[in-house]
Amino acid sequence: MGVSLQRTMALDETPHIPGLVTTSLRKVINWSRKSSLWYMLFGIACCAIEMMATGASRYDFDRFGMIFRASPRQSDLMIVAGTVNEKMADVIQTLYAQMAEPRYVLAMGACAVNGGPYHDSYNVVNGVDRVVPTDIYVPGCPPRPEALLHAVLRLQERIAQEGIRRPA
Amino acid sequence: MGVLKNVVNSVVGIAKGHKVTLKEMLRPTVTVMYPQERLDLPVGSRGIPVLLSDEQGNLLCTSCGVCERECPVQVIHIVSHRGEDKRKVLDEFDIDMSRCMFCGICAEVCAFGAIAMSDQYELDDFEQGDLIYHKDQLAAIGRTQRTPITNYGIKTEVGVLDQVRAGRASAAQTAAAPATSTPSSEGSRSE
Amino acid sequence: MNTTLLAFFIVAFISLVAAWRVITDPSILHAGLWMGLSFVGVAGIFLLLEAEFLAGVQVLVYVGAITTIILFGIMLSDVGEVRVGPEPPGWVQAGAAWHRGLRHAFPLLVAAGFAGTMLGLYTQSGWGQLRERPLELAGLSVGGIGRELFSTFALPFEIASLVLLAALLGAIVLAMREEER
Amino acid sequence: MLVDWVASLYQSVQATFVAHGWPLWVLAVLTAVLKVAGVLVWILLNVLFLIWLERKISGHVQNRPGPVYTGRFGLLQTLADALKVLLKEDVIPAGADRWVFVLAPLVAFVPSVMIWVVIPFSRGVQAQDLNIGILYVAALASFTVPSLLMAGWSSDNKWSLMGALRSAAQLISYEVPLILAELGVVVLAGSLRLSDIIAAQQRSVWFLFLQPVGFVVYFIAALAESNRTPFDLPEAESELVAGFNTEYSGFRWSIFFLTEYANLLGMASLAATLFLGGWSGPFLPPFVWFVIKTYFFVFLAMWIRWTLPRIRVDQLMDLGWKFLLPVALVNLVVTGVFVVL
Repeated sequence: MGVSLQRTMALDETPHIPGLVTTSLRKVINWSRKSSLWYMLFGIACCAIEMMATGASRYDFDRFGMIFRASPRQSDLMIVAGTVNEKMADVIQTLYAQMAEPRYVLAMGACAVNGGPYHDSYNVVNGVDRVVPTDIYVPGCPPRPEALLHAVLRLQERIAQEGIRRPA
Repeated sequence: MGVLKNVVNSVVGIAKGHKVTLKEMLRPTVTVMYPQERLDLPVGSRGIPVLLSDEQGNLLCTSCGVCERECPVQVIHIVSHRGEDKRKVLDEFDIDMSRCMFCGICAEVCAFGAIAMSDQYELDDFEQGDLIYHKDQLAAIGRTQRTPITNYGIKTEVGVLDQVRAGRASAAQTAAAPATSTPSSEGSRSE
Repeated sequence: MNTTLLAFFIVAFISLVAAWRVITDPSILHAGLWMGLSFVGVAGIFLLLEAEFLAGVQVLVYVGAITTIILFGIMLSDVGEVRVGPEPPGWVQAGAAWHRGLRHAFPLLVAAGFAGTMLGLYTQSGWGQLRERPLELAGLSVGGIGRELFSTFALPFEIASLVLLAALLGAIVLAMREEER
Repeated sequence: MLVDWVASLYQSVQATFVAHGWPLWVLAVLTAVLKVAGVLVWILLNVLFLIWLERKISGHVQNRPGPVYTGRFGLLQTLADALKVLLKEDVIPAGADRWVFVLAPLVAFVPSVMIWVVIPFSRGVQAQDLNIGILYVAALASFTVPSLLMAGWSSDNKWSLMGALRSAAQLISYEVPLILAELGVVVLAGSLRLSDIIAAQQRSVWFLFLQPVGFVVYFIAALAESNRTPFDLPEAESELVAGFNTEYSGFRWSIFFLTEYANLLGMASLAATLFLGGWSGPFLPPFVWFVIKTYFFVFLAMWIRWTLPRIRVDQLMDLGWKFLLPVALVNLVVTGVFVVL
């Protein structure tokens, strides 16, 4: 496709799974949780287009074991991609409540982080963290697919350090 | 015979579709394996706006405040004071990246070429407060400039954002432990 | 008591209880499901009588088709809970309390039933050598049933198929869109 | 041969039991437990592999690699998924019909395991060579509909209910051509028993060549029976969220998922048995042939899944009743005439 690529990281620095035999139960569980973060098939505004681009062939969420699930009951990660307005806030709360623990929320794009360009608007919630607890913020308008992937990777690192039961 | 024609047509169509998918299956993938490799973005693509410095390492910014006024989402915050030679001295230059929409107007209006859009975009963080980038951090990214300003954009060193972020983390640690008074983080090394 | 007799009592008990629940369960959908269980029990009895073909057909037709159609109909209609008859007598209510206890044991029972069935099927198998099967009873083998259907019972069989055909035509007539008025 | 070794081992253990005067029914129960465990392990391992394969194939059809980072080639991906799903919160909706909700996945899963009782893995490796083999499989497959109806109804969710109704209509419609297509094979072999069918194919040729029409009908109907794209209307994401399993989470949902792939595997191995001569084949050991043929159908199903779009409900019904059913009937009649002549 005529794309020049930069090498940034040696291949042996890829996120490896630790040896299954030697790791403790906690590590195994966290490994399973971080390697299968299923995200909800759910996008609100323009950032969702970029989220789809991340899921599609060029960047491929599935490499990290991330597939979309349409039902909140089966998804682990809610990528709030887009402007959260007052009407949508209720829906997001409902969806969050419907997700099964452990669940994570990723605020994607300036609007979802804190209102973004619509900061002063009468019907925009200034940040999805006013509605649901948010784990990681990805600024950008919209963020590049790589930025979203980077955020997911950092979220995975954080999941890997969690206890078996997630602190409430 | 209409039915038979229908059947034949659909069978041919389905077979064609399968030929295409089988061909695609055997083709190499187009995926950018992101953490290991990344697209080389063209100069002028919009990442985080950064502050540029001259050869001596002094910031080019004259604290005129045009960017602060022109920013459509008002995320730039400048504090300055008059120095001894009546020139303005830049005290604070914060950009709240959480709301920045990467329009590039700040770089465009800057008369001194002191702001440029870098190619750093991995801005995610766990706290909203960490998304505010201060003068030192922006300058640190700007110092890794690799290309001259083209189309209000520059290229910077890959991974510098992670270093800045790590510097912030270590700075927070040193702030939490007052016994160690030697600030050696990336952010405080500049200026 | 030998194993077959024990199995018969268990299967018969299950299908009888299920049949009883069909008429007593206040939820009509539950009644439909109980009916399915009852059919499965009957299939089990057929199995015990070494009429495997009948058992298979029983499950295929009664569980796979009839129960499904009934459930389908229930779901399409707007029926809530149905109370059959007047206030049930005291012993039924006592039975209901007992039944609530049974409800917790039921998953266990189902699991045990499944395990038992699997074990039963696998006890008689000899992986490694095919067992020499005894001659099938003439009347109950697949071929035997086919022969009987097309000789002795040809007339009833055809009449039954005629009834089914009539039902099919009736369904088509009922469901046909009135294109010309 | 492994089979002979197992048989001799069994005989020696039996001899030990007889020599020590231990009760023989203990041995029978023990071996049965081992066999059940063996079949379960076989299904689980295959399902783990199948899900990985599905994701890899879907990835490569779309020019992307699919899972890469979990284990070599992402092979541990399904394991991670399974572990995570098992540890997820188990939600039962407040309005759900609890009892039916809990029972539905079991009613779906148990028959998909029981199918393996009659599947011949290799020469003589078959748990129970029932004389009604095909009918047994068909009867067990008919349990799917009530289970999906139970799941859809008990979830107290409109999407679930509509998914369940759709699946009921679809499964009933396609069961008829499926069984008619199987009957063509039965007529040729003259037996419902799977080992007889394989033997008949060893005597002549694979029934794929004698029953090409029947095979096509069987394959299409089997795809519809196992709810796979292009027939995945019961769980169409774009319309019904996740259909009948919208409200299922964690362990119970994983059982539904497991059932779907177990059914796919069962369908493929039955197709291999009926149309490709089962385990029989030259040079390679029979078991290897069985696996190769099964996975050929699995690959075919996956290839179709990632090529064709989902069809509409009315198209689904048209295809089932107006095309597959007449074709299967004509095929059966023609086959019957040929056999009689």
